[in-house]
Amino acid sequence: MNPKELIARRVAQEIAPRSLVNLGIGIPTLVSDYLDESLGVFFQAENGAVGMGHRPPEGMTDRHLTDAGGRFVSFVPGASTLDSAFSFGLIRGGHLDLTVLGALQVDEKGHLANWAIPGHYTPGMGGAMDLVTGAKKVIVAMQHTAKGESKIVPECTLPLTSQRQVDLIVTELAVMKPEEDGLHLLERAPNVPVEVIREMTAATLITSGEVPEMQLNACP
Amino acid sequence: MNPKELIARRVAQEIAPRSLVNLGIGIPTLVSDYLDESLGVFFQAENGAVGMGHRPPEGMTDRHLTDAGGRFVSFVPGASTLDSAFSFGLIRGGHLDLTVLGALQVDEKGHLANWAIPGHYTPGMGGAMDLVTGAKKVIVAMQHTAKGESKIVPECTLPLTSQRQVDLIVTELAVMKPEEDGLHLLERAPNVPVEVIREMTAATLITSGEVPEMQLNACP
Amino acid sequence: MHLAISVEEAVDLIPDGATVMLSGFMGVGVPDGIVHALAGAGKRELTLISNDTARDATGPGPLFAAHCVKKLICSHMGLNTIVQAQFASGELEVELVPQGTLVERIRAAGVGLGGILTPTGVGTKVAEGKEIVTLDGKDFLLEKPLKADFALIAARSCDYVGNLAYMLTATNFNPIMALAAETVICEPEEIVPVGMIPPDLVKTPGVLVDHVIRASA
Amino acid sequence: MHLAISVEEAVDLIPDGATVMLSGFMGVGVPDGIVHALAGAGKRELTLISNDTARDATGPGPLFAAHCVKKLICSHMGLNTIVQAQFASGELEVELVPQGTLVERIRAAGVGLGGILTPTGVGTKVAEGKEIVTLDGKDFLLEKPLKADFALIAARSCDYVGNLAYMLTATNFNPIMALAAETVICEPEEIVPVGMIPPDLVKTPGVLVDHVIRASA
Repeated sequence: MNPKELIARRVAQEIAPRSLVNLGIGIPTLVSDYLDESLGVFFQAENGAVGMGHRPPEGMTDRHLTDAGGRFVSFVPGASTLDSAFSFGLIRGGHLDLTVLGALQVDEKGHLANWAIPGHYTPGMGGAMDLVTGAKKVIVAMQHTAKGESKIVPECTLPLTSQRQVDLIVTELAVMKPEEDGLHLLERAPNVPVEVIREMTAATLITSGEVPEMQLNACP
Repeated sequence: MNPKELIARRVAQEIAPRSLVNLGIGIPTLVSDYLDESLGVFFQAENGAVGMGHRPPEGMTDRHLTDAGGRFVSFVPGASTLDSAFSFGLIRGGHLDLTVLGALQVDEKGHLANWAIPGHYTPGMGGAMDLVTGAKKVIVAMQHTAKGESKIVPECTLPLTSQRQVDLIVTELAVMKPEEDGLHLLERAPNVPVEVIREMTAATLITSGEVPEMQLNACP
Repeated sequence: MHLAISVEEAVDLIPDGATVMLSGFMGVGVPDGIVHALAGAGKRELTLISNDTARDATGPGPLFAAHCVKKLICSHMGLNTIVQAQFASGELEVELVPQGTLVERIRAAGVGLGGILTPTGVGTKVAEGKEIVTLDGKDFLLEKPLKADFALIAARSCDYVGNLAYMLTATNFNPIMALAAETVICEPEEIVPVGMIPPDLVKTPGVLVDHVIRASA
Repeated sequence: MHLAISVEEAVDLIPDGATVMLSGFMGVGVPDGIVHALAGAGKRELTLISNDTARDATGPGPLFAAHCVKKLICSHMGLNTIVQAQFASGELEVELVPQGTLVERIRAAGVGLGGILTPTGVGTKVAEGKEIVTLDGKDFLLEKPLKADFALIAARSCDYVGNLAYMLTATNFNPIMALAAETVICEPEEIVPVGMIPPDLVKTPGVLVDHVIRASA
């Protein structure tokens, strides 16, 4: 299983039936591929949709129906359109059950940085600050390292996205949860020893007892 | 001409072509009866409509189409529905060209009181505070006196509707305009001498030169 | 997906003392079935948030006639003689809120704003006890969000995931109140299959709606 | 009733140095005809308010390629290499605003609010220089209204009184920006006779729209 698929499969397990979910661009987008459709989950796109579906077949795309990345999508039955104020009303008003986002860095306190590398590249926060501040649950889904450097750090050095602590961090190596006393290592990827995870992680990881392997076989 | 018709006819002259107008309950409602339909004026109802028309014929009413008083109305071609937030967004955002309201009192400074008589009757302000604060132009249309007492007073004794000064006051006796230096008497009703108006008015009225009669004959 | 429940089941969800938003404007766009059932069940000590109190027997009227309401937050109560009498006798506590401020306070709660600044009410009784914020020389009232335990709303059409469509001036407060309560209960005129309401006509996405009242048999 | 004008006439209305809101999201729901005409006319020193900058040749892209923009207020500019280069060189001044805050600031201007309180951005760079208001122990940023001289918007359908209907995710910022500018210019895909857009489908009442672009012959 490639790293991105592993992350997406594990995140998919966190999605509750009938919840409203926003998936960020990149790895988070893949999560919907591993979700049981009978769960009745609605995907929100911050550009103004509840009930986004997959890309339609060639010849059936329409330029009025796109996701937050500007890509063609479809609507599932029961979908609805929102203007931007209503769309962010859902996000900021606590109506979004879950957002899954990528990150440049996450730290031991669960703080997230994902919108600027000062002096190098400043894409802007788009809807990320609203999503992280407003969603009921925030999951970071990202690769554990970038260019060999750990993306999980003692304290973010990049500009923060929110002062709100994220709920869960899922990488191709581990599942981690920020708590009051620090960052807990909850699960490890199949066949990855805890020592390897610690080595690849700049932040201090707290463990209590045996760290179980991710259980991925239940996914569709 | 009865007093209410006179007031409504005079107010109708103040309405600009293609403007968006909100008419309050009572005398203001009558204004639309004296307006040339070719002017293309749109009437707003604060319960959520732009483009309200007259009461439909018997048998053609619908309980989903009512004015702010809960009465059956129709829509003119080009009408639209608004929710309450959008409706008051138009009112408070400065998109309403004119509101015409009744009043319990208006004073020399142009302050209006129309929502409570403490200890006697407190209907509430409904949308009046928003209308008076937000509309581009505010006209008070009311009878000059109530139970023999002048409704135009030196200073309102009833709770104010807004600190915003109204633009014009039209009664069956006179047209008055609040200015920096006080309340100016601009026009008198046909055959009503200035002395009679002064006698019926508790507030001080400023005149400069001859006070002309209202010109009502141009109305439809 | 969303459970269609009976009006009796809906009433059972709402305890005495609850804060209840009720949609509608002068009796139009009100979930009348729930109102009558609540009044019939003899609920007590409700805090009611409603634009107006319509007339004695319309809109929220039956709730006052049955003495269900302890506190009323509204913009207008001039045409309901029972409300006027209960207000005069002190039975009913009333907070009057300008209509535009009322809808923005409800919206603020629904969309996660901590408050809004509005010029409406500055220099009037409405300003009493409120913080004034001066920006660029202009005074504004700081108005706080208003939310409820329950929003009881009406819709023209509803599907089985709770998507709602409204009709003409029966829309009014419904889509805004649907954002601002812990539990949202809708009484639609009809329930249609999923997918029958075009996405651009849905004014309240079903994710906001907790329960839908099915027509009694 | 509203004058349908040509795209050239629309461009002539907009002077150098104007503050212009441009609707759309990643190039969807953008009035592309006006954008290209503005770029072609070589406008200078514009302040542009737009959710994002799409890609080099889409959405507002042509305005940057033609060096029309002095200041940009947006939430995202990561996929437009021209914008990134102009930002890096200092040619382009940029104010980054969280998307939800951006749309609420525009709405606040449009509906007459003096400002809004939002938790988004508290404890981040976005809070720098802004007033913090603490209510019931929670911190909020006081965000101010954002308005423009011109709003350039797109719609699916428009009638001759300026009523607008939008389609699916091409709706985005269009109805909000239509509230918040001195002059609103719409580029619809079609102009239909008055009365052809059902009242419940009109998302922008024509009273908000000043000019409509007619299709070129």
